[in-house]
Amino acid sequence: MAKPLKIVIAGEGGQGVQAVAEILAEAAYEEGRQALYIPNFGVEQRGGVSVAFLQIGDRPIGAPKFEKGDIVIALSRRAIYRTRQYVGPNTIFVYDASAEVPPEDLPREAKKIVGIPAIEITKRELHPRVFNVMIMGAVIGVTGVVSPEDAKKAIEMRLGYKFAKDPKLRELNYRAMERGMELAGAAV
Amino acid sequence: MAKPLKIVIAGEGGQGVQAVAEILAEAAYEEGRQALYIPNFGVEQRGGVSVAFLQIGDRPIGAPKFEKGDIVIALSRRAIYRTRQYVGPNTIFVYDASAEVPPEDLPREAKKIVGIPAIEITKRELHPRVFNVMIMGAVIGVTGVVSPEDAKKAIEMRLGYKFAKDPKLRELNYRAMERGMELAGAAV
Amino acid sequence: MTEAPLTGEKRVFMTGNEVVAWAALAAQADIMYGYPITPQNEIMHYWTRLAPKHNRGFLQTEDELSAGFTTIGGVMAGKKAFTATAGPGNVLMQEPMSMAEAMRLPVVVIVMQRGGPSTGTVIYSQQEVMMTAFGGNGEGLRVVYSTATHQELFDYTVKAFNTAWRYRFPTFVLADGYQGKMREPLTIYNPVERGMELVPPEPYVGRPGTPGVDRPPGQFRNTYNVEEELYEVLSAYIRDWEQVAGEIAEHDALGVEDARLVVVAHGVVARAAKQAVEELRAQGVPVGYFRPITLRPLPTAALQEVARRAEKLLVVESAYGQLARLLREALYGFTVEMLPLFKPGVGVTPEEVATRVREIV
Amino acid sequence: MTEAPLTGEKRVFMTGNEVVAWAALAAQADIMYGYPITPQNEIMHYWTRLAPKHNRGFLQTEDELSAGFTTIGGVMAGKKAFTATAGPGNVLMQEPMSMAEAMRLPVVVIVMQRGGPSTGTVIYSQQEVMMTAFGGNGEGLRVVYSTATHQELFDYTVKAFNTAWRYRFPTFVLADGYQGKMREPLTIYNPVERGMELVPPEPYVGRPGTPGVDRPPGQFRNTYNVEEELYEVLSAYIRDWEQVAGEIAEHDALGVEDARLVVVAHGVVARAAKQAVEELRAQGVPVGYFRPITLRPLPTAALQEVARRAEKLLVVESAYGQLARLLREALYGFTVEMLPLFKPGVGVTPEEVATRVREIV
Amino acid sequence: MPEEYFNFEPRTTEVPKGVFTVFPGLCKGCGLCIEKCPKKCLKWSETLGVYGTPAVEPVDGICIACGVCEGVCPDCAIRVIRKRGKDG
Amino acid sequence: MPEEYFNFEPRTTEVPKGVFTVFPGLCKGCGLCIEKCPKKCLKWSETLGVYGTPAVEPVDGICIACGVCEGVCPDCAIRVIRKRGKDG
Amino acid sequence: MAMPLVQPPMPNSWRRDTKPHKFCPGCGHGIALRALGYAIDDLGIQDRVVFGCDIGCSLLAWDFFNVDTVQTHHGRTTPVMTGIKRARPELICIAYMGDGGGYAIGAQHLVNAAMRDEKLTVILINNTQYAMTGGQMAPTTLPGQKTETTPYGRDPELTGMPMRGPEMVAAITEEGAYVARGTVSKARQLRRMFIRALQNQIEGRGFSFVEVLSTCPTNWRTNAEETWRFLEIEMPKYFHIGEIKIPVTEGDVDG
Amino acid sequence: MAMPLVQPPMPNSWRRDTKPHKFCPGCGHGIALRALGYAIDDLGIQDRVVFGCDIGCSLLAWDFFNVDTVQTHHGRTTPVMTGIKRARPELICIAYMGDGGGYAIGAQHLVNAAMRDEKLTVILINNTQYAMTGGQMAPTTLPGQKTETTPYGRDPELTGMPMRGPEMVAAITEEGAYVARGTVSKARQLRRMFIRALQNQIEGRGFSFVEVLSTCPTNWRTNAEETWRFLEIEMPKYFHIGEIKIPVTEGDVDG
Ligand SMILES: Cc1ncc(C[n+]2csc(CCOP(=O)(O)OP(=O)(O)O)c2C)c(N)n1
Ligand SMILES: Cc1ncc(C[n+]2csc(CCOP(=O)(O)OP(=O)(O)O)c2C)c(N)n1
Ligand code: SF4
Ligand code: SF4
Ligand code: SF4
Ligand code: SF4
Ligand code: SF4
Ligand code: SF4
Ligand SMILES: [Mg+2]
Ligand SMILES: [Mg+2]
Repeated sequence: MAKPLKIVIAGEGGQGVQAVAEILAEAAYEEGRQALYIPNFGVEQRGGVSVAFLQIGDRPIGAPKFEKGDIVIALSRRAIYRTRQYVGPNTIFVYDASAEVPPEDLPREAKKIVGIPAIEITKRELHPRVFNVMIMGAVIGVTGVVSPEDAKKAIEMRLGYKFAKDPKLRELNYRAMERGMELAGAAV
Repeated sequence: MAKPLKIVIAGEGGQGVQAVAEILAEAAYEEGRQALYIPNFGVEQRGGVSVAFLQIGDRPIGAPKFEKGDIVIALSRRAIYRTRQYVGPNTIFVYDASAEVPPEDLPREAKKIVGIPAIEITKRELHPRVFNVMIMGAVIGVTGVVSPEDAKKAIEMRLGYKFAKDPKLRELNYRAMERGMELAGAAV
Repeated sequence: MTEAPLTGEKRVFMTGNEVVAWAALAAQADIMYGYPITPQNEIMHYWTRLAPKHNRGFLQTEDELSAGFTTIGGVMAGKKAFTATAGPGNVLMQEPMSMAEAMRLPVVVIVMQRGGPSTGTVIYSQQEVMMTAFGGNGEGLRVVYSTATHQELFDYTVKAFNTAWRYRFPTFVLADGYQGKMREPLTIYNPVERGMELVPPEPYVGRPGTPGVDRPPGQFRNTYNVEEELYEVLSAYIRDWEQVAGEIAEHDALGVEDARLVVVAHGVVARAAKQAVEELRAQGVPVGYFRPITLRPLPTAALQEVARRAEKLLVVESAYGQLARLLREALYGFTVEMLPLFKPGVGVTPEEVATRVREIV
Repeated sequence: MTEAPLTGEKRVFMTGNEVVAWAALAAQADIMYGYPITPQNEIMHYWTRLAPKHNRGFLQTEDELSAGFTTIGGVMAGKKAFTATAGPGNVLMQEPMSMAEAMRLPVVVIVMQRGGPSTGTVIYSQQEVMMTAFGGNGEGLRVVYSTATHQELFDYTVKAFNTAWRYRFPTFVLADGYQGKMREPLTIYNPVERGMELVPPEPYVGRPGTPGVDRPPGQFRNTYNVEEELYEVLSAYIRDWEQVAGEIAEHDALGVEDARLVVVAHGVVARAAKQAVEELRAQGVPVGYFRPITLRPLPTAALQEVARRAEKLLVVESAYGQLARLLREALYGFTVEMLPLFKPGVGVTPEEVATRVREIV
Repeated sequence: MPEEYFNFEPRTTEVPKGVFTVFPGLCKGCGLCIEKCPKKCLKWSETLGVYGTPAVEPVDGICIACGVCEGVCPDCAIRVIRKRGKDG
Repeated sequence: MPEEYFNFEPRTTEVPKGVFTVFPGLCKGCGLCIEKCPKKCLKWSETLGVYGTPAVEPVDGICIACGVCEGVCPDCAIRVIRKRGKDG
Repeated sequence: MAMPLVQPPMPNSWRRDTKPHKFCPGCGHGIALRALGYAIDDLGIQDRVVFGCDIGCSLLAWDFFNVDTVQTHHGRTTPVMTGIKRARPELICIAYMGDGGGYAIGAQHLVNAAMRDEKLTVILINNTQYAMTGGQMAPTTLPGQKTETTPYGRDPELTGMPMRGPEMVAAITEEGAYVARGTVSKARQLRRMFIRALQNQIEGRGFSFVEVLSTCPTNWRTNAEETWRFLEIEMPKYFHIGEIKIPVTEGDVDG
Repeated sequence: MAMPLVQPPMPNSWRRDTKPHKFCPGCGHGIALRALGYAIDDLGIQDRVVFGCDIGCSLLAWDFFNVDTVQTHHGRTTPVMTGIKRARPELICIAYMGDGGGYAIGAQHLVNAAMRDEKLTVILINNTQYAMTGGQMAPTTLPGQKTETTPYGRDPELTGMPMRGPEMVAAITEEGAYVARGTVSKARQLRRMFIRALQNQIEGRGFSFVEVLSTCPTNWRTNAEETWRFLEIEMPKYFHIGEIKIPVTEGDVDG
């Protein structure tokens, strides 16, 4: 019986990593799969790096937290330092290329380390608002953990009311997701 | 090795039974013997029957409270009801004759039951103030637990400062003690 | 506006704190009294949103002492009242709980354990076991359910109200910050529609009629004048408690019949234990799994059965031997070796359990 | 006016509460913080009379939470500070004690147990054992001395300050209402004159020099951001505690070498047990007596020695198996039969113990 | 315990302006009434109160049945009825 | 963690009446200063602050070095020095 | 035996089978509870009242009235009664406590119940010390007053001045509140204050609070004369008697 | 790397190695603690101050200053500081807490410390809710204000009107007390209030208490403009800014 896929997504407060994890979890849930998602939380309301722990599988999931992730995504300089501990020999480590981190500070023992210019691209091609959706695309691209269709459904569920007001927004989100998938595909 | 002598003295708040127990304990202590004294206490500051548990012996005393006393003294109507539980087959039960209690309410299984007109006598011959000293005399009379001399010393320690002011008081107290001893002697 | 209460079955994906709010609603809880503390805050957040729609009550108190004592008030008034707390709040909650114990008051308390001692962490632990089972200056006349999944969080929160009102002992649902904050799927339902009987509450005070005229007054105390008075009352309570302990106790087990080593864990840690055991058994390792669902009373008979068969027990918990302490008491006289895997205040993963098991067998 | 402190030896006949006040004075305690509760009130009454004469401090606080936290303040300021409480007050005291545990603060607490749960009785019990040993949301990193005589009440109150300041764990002297209110003879003395070293206190805050200039600031917390941080700190504390447990543990025993049945009791009940055992042995009954003086840590080695030899243990206590719970944990794996004589909230007499022993052997 | 603790035995005294009743089973001998009596006409009696201390009784002929004593008694041990039946 | 968290890198801008310095390592991008600036001459800059959000910088030539922004910053991320050296 | 014609002047809401009550000789609790009993009789609410008594000598009143009664914990009567009132607003909840229970250990409850404007009636017996525990200092102990924990007299330099509770409650409550200080030496006035306080609750106007200056001969160690003196001369010098806050909308009530 | 010439304008008593501090962007705690830092600098008492921070966002200040610091429990900073002050009167003790810690769970401590006239300086941050736990109602929450436990806005009918703390403290303290309400939008005035409050302690005149109106953009969910608006327009409507009680004997002090 296959173990669940373990995902860690970490970033700065504003980057919306929790939303990514939640949408993915809901997408999986909609697919009738098992999903367990828990955010990190502590005494600081802001300022700490925001980390999302997500597991998706086909049978009830054991413990809510885990030692090493199958895929770990760090979206800021501080996030890279914060998430190194979750990277093991079987981990694919994805980070945002814009973060200036001396190479020796990147996790060593990862299975694969990919820097993607996500921030860069959203700024240039899309809109900072959809940064996290692009990241979600990247996760799907790397893992195929949920189908793009279900992911879109999940996005729809969440932002449908906004899309209703401004359909262009839907477009933007979908583009962001697809762009993220490409990026990841290319990288891995 | 002899067990300690177990004494219960109970009466109304005003009757000064705790003082009696304390003086006896101190007298025994002065004789270099072992003594353990504990008053009853509870949530009511007044109104409950006042009970003193006293043990005097020659070796360290086991538990501060006990099931049956060797001598149990009840100085009021309510005190009789309250102390019945401490009276066993080996108990000498002394109560004040003035308390109107139906005979069947007196403890049954006592070794000996003695009613003494203590209140009566103090009123008539002495002074209500020395009622408790007379009772102390009675205890000594029945048990010989401490020598009259040491008892007097203990009284002196306690009331010396008063005697200083008014020597007649010393007389009165000593008379009360002796009268109590007689009474008891006669009764037992 | 009163919304239709929960009807039918509904598959949902929500946080444990949200689950508790729905469960309390499903159990027909009348009113919640509470004071904020992480990681249980969202129980109040969801309840304050649900309550007005289903005209249930809520009061935010000035501290946990007040939360506990107002809950007692609600119960004595004849309502299904509950509160929720954690960590330092649970420490304070012991004062009202000692009164509930002394007066047989069916209060329900949800506990989301966090790291201790003191403020510790706001996150997670299993360090409130001793306190929840035996806290206060009494003899632990309580019921404590330790849940492991969101489904159980729902089921046992509903059940807790029944247990409390049926037996009149304070009843705790002991979960933790992970359970409170994580999201996973479960089915919420209306227990009555499932044919479950909900034990109705009864007022202690404020019953119909004039006291002393139509009925004796309802007068309740927790103070006694002499030792013997208290002893009598307490002895009767203890008899009651021991009489029902057997029927209250619950457990979960897997492969304990043929296992040489049995992993014992409770709450969320039991998930890791169970998963590890399942995987190891699939690989032919002769290991079993046992989980007390009730920590108070413990499922003693079942435990002793396990102790009789197994050679070794591995006790796994996110505390320094609090579960182990209970087990050693329950299994006194048995010689099965008890091995520790204690991680006070941190989570335990299936991998850790598996590794430890491999080291042992 | 400052009176000469206690000098030489003095044979006295006083109540236990008075003994504690004199012992604190002898231990060079600097300040007491307290809130009234029967049966410990007289400790404060005597202290408030002694303190001004020996310029020691006293503060009556608004409740036991405040009594505990002000005591913590006194300790952090570098003073030998103590408090005293009982029953419901001890329940509240667990909040400050959990902070003391988390920050290794050498507070000293005198407990005069009374009947529980709740207000119970103001008189007597041994029902605060679990709470005093493990109360709060922690792992019981404390020291608990259970005294039996006024002499011990003096000796161990003095010792408690040394233990607290040497090892930096909150330290309790666990007595009861009988001990607090009864009078018996004892010898009070100046420990220094007896050649006893009194461990000096040290300030946590307010040391000489400007922080950040002459020295780093003294900054102390009890809150951690992530599970692992707390785990690390706690693990170190637990190591420390276990390292010194052996040297702190104390016990008293009689005839355990040749006894088939050993009576185990603590505190004032041990007096009855010991007396009964002495009398029975005089009559040739092969019975022994064992008494843990430290309830936390327990004298495990000595206990196990007893368990190895004896056939049966009779556990006697004025609680419903709180001592027994500790013993079963410490003796897990042994098969010596453990028999109960539990009288929650009431005293136990030598006669009762003797009778029970006769029934057994 | 015996039932006079519920049915309180009255001890009634006719006074010029009314009827003075004390219930020894309730009187605890605190003396508050004696202090408050405007006519200083209450004294300790031979009858004992519930705690075995003297109960109170009015000195003959002085009591004006003003009811002050009744009003201050913490134990409701005094009842004063004025002749004209006006209740204190 | 890296030490610029202690030695704070200043980014200094000459303004007509003085010198405006922002410390991106301290700026959390709350915007309180922008709101309070009497000349509305603060804007988000390219440089990122400690949380990866834009730090602030003065629009050329408008700042009067009044120091209001310095006064309201909860993180002491702005320092304004007036030419005459008067400290805000 | 047959019921005698003359009966003791007890309120109907008192339980006769628990009398004589357990308070000491000369205790003001008895006078206060008598005034309260009459207030309950006057308002005819015996069937709807829930009486909560604190731990303190108040606990002795757990079986005092023929009304439903809860004995709570020291300082916790306010929250217990709050819990009842919030669950069953039709009940009339009376929280009865001492000055230690109300102003010391229970101050957070008193302050917050007042601030939340709980529809409760809180009655607080001010006897200037902790009586049930044998006479220690309370927040209300007068300057210079000797207690077991101020054996040389309360020193305001060290422990401040006595707490004026009703003044504090008045300062933190809104218009709907009723706040008064009565004394057991003015039983009729006290009865009227209780009636107004209860009416305020019944009419749902707001929080109501009555502090009662009371006697404790046992711990004051006073004889009857000294007892009256301390109550009537010493205490009112610092604790002013009267209604401190009357709900704006309130019509007058006859005791 | 070399220390740059221009340095951030931090008080000397701040610890630079723990900056940026842990408070959120735009948090008023930062402004208040800056004013406090300057007050400590001005009085030159860094070597004698003991700073106690409550559990609440205040706890984030446990390593904020270069002064000895104790992080206590939620609501318990007042007693811990009281204990220190009673043991070592020469130390200058500052109890720093939130409105929940001070007015709710710690109200008995605040009231009794004020009543006993403890020679302490209590600083209470009023951000109209429980911030650290994610924004629940506090005693200070304004009528109609939405919080996590008043999702439809605080209803005074159900939970009363907001607590006016300084007014309460003023009502129960004697002449020697200093009581004020400042705001982080008037940092200079706030600094002066802190100086006076501390001087009052130093000169042993009595209890000193300063409530500080502060911001919580995170839980208010406000942008910079709305944040200033709520702080400067909404809050002062109900919470009046200024010195509420000045020790009679006090001479004026220059900030
Ligand atoms: C938590 C707790 N602390 C302390 C006590 C002990 N205690 C019982 S009554 C009391 C004080 C009573 O004083 P007060 O409230 O003024 O009532 P009074 O007896 O004076 O009428 C105290 C401290 C207790 N029962 N519970
Ligand atoms: C005994 C206890 N109860 C509850 C909590 C949870 N808790 C931590 S901070 C807090 C409230 C903080 O609010 P406030 O005091 O106003 O400070 P703020 O965060 O708003 O600055 C609460 C309820 C706790 N730590 N301890
Ligand atoms: S007031 Fe009442 S109790 Fe006191 S003496 Fe007079 S009658 Fe007796
Ligand atoms: S009725 Fe008046 S006059 Fe008569 S005894 Fe009573 S108080 Fe005195
Ligand atoms: S106020 Fe300070 S932290 Fe906020 S944006 Fe301006 S400079 Fe940055
Ligand atoms: S100094 Fe004054 S003008 Fe210049 S940016 Fe700051 S606030 Fe604006
Ligand atoms: S101790 Fe004082 S308050 Fe308590 S009952 Fe006796 S007289 Fe009344
Ligand atoms: S939550 Fe609010 S009070 Fe707490 S640090 Fe953030 S902004 Fe400040
Ligand atoms: Mg009192
Ligand atoms: Mg706040």
